[in-house]
Amino acid sequence: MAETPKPDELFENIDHGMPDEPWEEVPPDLSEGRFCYPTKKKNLEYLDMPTTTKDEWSPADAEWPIPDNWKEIIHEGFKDRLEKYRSLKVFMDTCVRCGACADKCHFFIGTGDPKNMPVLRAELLRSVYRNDFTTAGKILGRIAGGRPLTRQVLKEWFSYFYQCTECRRCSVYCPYGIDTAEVTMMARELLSLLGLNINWILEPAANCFRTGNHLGIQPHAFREMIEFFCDDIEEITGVKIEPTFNRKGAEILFITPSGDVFADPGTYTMMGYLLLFEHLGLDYTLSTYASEGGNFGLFTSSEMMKRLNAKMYAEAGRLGVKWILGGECGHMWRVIHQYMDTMNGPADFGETPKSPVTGTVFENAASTRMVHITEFTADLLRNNKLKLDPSRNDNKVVTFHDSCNPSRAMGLLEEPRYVLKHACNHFYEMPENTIREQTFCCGSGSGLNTEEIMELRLLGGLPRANAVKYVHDKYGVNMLACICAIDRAALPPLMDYWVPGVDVTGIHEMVGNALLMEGEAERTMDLRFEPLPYAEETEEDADE
Amino acid sequence: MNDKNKIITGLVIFFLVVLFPFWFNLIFGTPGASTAPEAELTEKAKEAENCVEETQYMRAEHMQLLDQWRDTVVRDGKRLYMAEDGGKYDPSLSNTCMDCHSNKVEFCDRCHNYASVAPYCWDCHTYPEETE
Amino acid sequence: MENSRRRFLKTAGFSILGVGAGSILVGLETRSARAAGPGSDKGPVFAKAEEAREARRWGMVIDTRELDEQTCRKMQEECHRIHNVPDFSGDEHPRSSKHEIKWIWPTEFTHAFPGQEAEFLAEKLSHKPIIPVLCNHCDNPPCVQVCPTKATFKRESDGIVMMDFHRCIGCRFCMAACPFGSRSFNFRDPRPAIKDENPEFPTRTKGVVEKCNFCAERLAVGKQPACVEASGGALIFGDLEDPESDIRKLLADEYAIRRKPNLGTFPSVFYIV
Amino acid sequence: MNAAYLYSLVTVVVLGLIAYAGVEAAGLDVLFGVIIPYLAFIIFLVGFANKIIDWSKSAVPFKIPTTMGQQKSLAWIKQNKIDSPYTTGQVVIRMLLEILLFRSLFKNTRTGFGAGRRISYKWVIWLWLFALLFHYSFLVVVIRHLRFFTEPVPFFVSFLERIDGMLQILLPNIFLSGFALLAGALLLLVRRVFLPKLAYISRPADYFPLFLIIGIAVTGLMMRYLSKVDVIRIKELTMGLATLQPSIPEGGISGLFYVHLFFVSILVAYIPFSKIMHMGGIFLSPTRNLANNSRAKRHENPWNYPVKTHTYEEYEEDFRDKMKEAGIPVEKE
Repeated sequence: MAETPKPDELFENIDHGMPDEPWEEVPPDLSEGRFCYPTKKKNLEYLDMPTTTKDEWSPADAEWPIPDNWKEIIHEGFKDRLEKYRSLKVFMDTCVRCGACADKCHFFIGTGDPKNMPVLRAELLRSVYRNDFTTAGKILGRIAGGRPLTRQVLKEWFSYFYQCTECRRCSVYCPYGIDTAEVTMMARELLSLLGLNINWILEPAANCFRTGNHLGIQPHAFREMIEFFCDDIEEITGVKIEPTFNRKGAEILFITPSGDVFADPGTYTMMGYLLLFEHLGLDYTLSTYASEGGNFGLFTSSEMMKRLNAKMYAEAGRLGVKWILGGECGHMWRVIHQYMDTMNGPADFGETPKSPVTGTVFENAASTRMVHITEFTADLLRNNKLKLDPSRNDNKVVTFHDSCNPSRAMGLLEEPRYVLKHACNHFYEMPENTIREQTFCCGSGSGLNTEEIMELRLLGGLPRANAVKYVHDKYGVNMLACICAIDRAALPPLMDYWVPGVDVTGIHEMVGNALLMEGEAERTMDLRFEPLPYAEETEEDADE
Repeated sequence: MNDKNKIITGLVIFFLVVLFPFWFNLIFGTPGASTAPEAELTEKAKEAENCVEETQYMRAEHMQLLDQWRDTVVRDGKRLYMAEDGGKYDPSLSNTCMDCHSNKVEFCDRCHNYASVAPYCWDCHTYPEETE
Repeated sequence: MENSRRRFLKTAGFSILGVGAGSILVGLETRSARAAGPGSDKGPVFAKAEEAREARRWGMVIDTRELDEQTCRKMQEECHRIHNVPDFSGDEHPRSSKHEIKWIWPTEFTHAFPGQEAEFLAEKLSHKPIIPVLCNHCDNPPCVQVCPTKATFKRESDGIVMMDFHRCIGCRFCMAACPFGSRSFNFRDPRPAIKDENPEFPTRTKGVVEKCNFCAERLAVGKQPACVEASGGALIFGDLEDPESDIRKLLADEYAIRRKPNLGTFPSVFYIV
Repeated sequence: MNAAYLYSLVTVVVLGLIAYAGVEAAGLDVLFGVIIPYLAFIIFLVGFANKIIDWSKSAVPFKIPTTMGQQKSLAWIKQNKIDSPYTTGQVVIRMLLEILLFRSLFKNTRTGFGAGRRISYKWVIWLWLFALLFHYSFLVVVIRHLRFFTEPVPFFVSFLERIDGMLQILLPNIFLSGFALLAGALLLLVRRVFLPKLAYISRPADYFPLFLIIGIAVTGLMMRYLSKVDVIRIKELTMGLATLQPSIPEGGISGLFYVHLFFVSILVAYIPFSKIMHMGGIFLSPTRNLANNSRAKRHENPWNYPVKTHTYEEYEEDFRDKMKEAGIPVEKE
C-alpha cells in the first residue's frame, strides 16, 4: 500500500501497553487495510459453500450480510465440531491463562494488539463456548468467563482469525499443547458456515478445484511455463531438458506448489528441481492435473482440504507411479504429513518409496508414499551421488528460515540444512530462539499473503525480519533460503521493507546453481541470469 | 483410534488414587479409628491429678512448654520451673515428665501415632524402659 | 492502572488481615485458657535453683604436679559416664580412632603445650600422659563465632562455652575453628556404644558435635564438675572474676600457664606444671 | 480497570466468614464438617468422570502432534525422540516429561525490544519455577494430609513427613511444603496482578482458585503454627469421614478448622467446572500425546466421509482439446 509508513516509524509505533478497557469491550479494528477482502460469491458457489446474503459487502459495513438464523448455525456448527474434534474441546477447557504464549505470536510482537496474544485469540472462541456449552458458564455467565455470541463477537472472529497464520509457535510453549492453529481452523470453519471467508483463500481454492492448481494455470499453459524454464536452463547451462507430463508408467510423480511454476523467486527453485532430476536421470513425470502441492483448503475447512488433496493420490494411481516426490512447500507438507493419509488414504498405488539412485527406502513415508525433496536430496548427498560446486554460490551469504509447517508439524529441520550446507560455502544460522521449532512465521501464512493488509503483514513478519537483520548486520547475510512457496512470495517484500539487500531463495535453486551437469557449457550466470562470482581457484569443497 | 479404553483405565486409576483413604481403611485400617485412643495415666499420674499445669493446657501446648524448657535450661541455665499454681519443677523431660508418665507407649505414643507425629525428643532423651 | 494496582494491594491486604484476624482471635482464645501462662506478667516463671553455684566466669586450675595417670583415667571415666559419652574403643570399625568422642582426656606435655617443651625435662615425664585436657571455655571462643545456628554459645552469666545439641546441624565449622581439638563429631549413632546410660543426661545423635560443658548441669544443682570431684584435689574450680576466690588466690601464688596463649582465645583453664 | 480479583477475593473472604460463623455462632458443625465435605467430594467424582468421558467421546480425527525437534527420516539423521516422538514409548516419555516436569514451560522466553531496534527473546524460567514449586508443594501437602484420613498411617506418608520436616526447626516442626505452597500461590498471584499482559487476560475464574488455595494454605498454616487446634479431635472427624461413619467429635473443633475444610470442599467441588481440569486435559492434548509417524502409519478418522472431488475425468473433459494441442497425453481421444 502506498501509505505504508517508513520502517522506523512503523517500528517506533509498536506499543505493547494494555488498554484500559477489558478486552471484551474493545471493538475490532475493521478499517480499510486491517482486514482481508471477503471472498467473491462465485467462489463460494463454485465450491458448494454457504454464501452470504449479498454479493458485494465489506467487513467495514455495520451490517453484515448473514442469514437471520446465523446464531443457530454457528451454535450447531460449534456443537458438531466439539464432537468431531477432541482438540477443540480440550483446548476450550484446559487453558489456565498462564500467559506463556502471550508474547510468542509474531502478530502480537508486531502489532501489540492484545487480542493477537494466542490466549486471547482462543478466548474469543472460548468465551462463547463457555456461555453456550458449559455448566459454569450457563449459571455464572460473565463471572465464569462466558460471553453471548453477538454480531460484534462475530466481527472479532473475522478480524482475528484472519490475523492468525496457523504457525503453531504458541503451541510449542503452551504447557498443555494448546494449538491456536487448531482453534483458528475451527473458527474459520464456523465463519465459513455463514459464507464469511476471504478472497485470497477461496479464489485459489476454487482455481485449484477446477484446474488443479491455485493460480488457475490450465494444462497447456502449465506445460509451456515449464518448457520456458527449460529454455532458460539451456541458455544458462547448455543442457537441454525435456520433462514429461502426465506420463503413465513413470516411477515417480513430482508435485510442487504452483507458486514455483508461476512466480519469482520460486521459478528458480523449479529450475533447480529440473536440473537435479536431469542430473540423476530420474524416471519421473509432472502432472497438469495434480499440478499443485499447496492446499488452501487447509485454511478453509477439513472438508475442503480433503477435496483439494484428493487429486494427488488419484493421479498417482492413474499414472501408476511407485511413489510421489513433493517439492518445497510449507503448508503443503503439513497436509501431506499430518492429514493426507488419514483423509485420502490408504494409498492404493505403488510401494514404500525407495530412491532409485541410492536404494534408500523411506520407511518414514511407508504409508503415505510421499517423500520431501530435501529428504530425497539429503540422501543423495550423503551417498555422494551429486557433483556440486558450491563456490558458484560464493557471492551468497546464506541463512535458513524454517517454515512453520515443516518445522512444527513435521519436524523437518536437518534435511534442508544438510542440503544447503553442501550447496553453498557461507551459511549462518539466525539466533536460536528464532529458528527450528521456535521459528517465526513470514507473517503471511495461512492465506494471508494478500496486498490489502500489507502493513499487518509487515508487522507480523517483523520478528522474522528482525532476526534476518541480525545476521545481515553481523555476517553480511544477503540470501534467505526457505522451503516454502508462500515464504518465497511473502519474504521478498518483507526483506525489502525491513532488511533491504537480502534476497530470498529456495534450497533447490542453490542446488541447481551448484550442480555440475554432464555435458554442460561453462556457466557464467546463475539461474537468475546474474553473473557467477569470479571463478577463483576452486576452494576445497567445504564439507563440514 | 479407539483410545476410550485407555482413557477409562486412566480414569479408574485416578479414582483409585483419589479414593485411597476409603479402601485403605477398609482393608488395612484399625477398627474404630474414628475415636481417638485415650492416653493412659500411670497410678502416680492419676494421683497427682494435674500435670505441671492444667490438663487442658498441657494437652494443647505441651510441646510449646517443652520447647521453652529446653531453651531456658540449656541457654539460660535456669533449672527451676515455677508453675501457675506455685509448684516448682525441674524442667526436664527425662527427669520430670517421664518420672510420672513413665509409660511412654501408652501415654505419649498413642496420640502421637494417631496423629502421625514423630517427635524427635527420644533420639537423645531417654525414657524408662517399659515393663511389660 | 497504577491506581488499580494500589487499590489491589490495599484490598488484598485488608482482606487477608480480615481472614487472618479472625483466626488469630480464635488462636488467642485458646491461649487465654491460661491467661497467665509462661511469660505472663505474673513474674518470672523460671529461676535458678537456690543451691545453684554461680560465678561470673568459671575457671579451672589443673595442678599437674598432683596428678598421676590413674587419676587422669578416673576423671575421664567419670566424666564420660555421667555425660553418656560413647566408647568405640573395643570396636572393629576400621576408622574407630577417628570416631572417638572425648570431653576430657589425658595427654603428654608435648602435645598439650607444643612449643613450650622444657629443654631438659626428663624424657619419661614429658611423654607421660598426665596432662588432662578439655574444652578451655575460652573467654574469646573462636568456635562461637563460626557457629551458623548459635548452637555453640558463650553463656553471658558465667562464661561457660555451651552447646545446644538441639540446634547443632553438624556443619563442623566449630571443630575447624577450635585450636585445641576439644570437640568431637558423632560420625555414628552413639547410643549403642554407651555402656550404661545415665538417664539424667541426654545422649546425642549421629551428626552432632559435642564437648565438655564444665558440668553446667551439676553446677545448677550445687555440685562441682565431675572431674574436679574425681581429681582428689588436683583440680581447683572457681570464679575467675572473684578476687577472693580460691582459684584466684592460687593463681596469684603459683605460676600457671595456659594452652596456646599466643592465639588470644584466653582459655579459662590454667595449668601448674 | 480489572476488578476480577476483587470479586474473587471478596467471595473467598465471605465464604470463610460463612463457615466460621456457621460453626461458631450457628453450631452447624454437621453441615460444615460432614454434609458439605461429602457433597463436595461426590460432586468432584461425578463431575471429573463426566468431563473426562465427555472429552473421550470426541473424536481425534487427525494426528497433529506439535513437533519440536527433528523427525525420524533418514537413518543417519539423529531423530529428536522426545520432541518428535515416533513410537508410543517415545510419546510416553514426552508426556511424562511434560506432566512431571512441565517441559514446555521450561522453554519459555520473554520478548524484549532492545537497543538498535533489536528484538530479543530471553530464556526465562520464573513461570516454570513458580509452577513447579506450586504444584509439587501442593502434591506433598495433599499426601501429607493422608495422615488425617488413614489409621494406621501408611509408611509413605510418615516418610514424606520426615523429608518435609527435615530441617527440624521450630515447634511444631516446620513442614516446608506448606510454606512453599503459600509462596508458590502468592508468586503466581503476584505475577497475575503485576504483569500487565497477564493482568489483562485474567478473569475471576483465574483469581478465585488462587485466592481459595491461598486461603486454604493460610488457614492450614495458622492451625499448625499459630492458633493450635486439637489435632486429635480433627483426626476423629476426618477418620469418621474416611470410614463412612461420620460424627462430630465431642468437645468440638475450632472454627478455623471448619473454614479450612470449607475452603477445601469448595475447591474440590469447583475442580470439574473450572480450569483446574487442566490436570486431566494435559493427558488428552492431541498435540502432545500423538506420535509423529503419520506418514508411516495411517491414522483413522472415525468420521471420515466421502467428499465431492474434481476427478481426472471431469478435468480432462474440461481441458481435453487444450491438452491434446499441447501434446499432453489424454485418456479419451
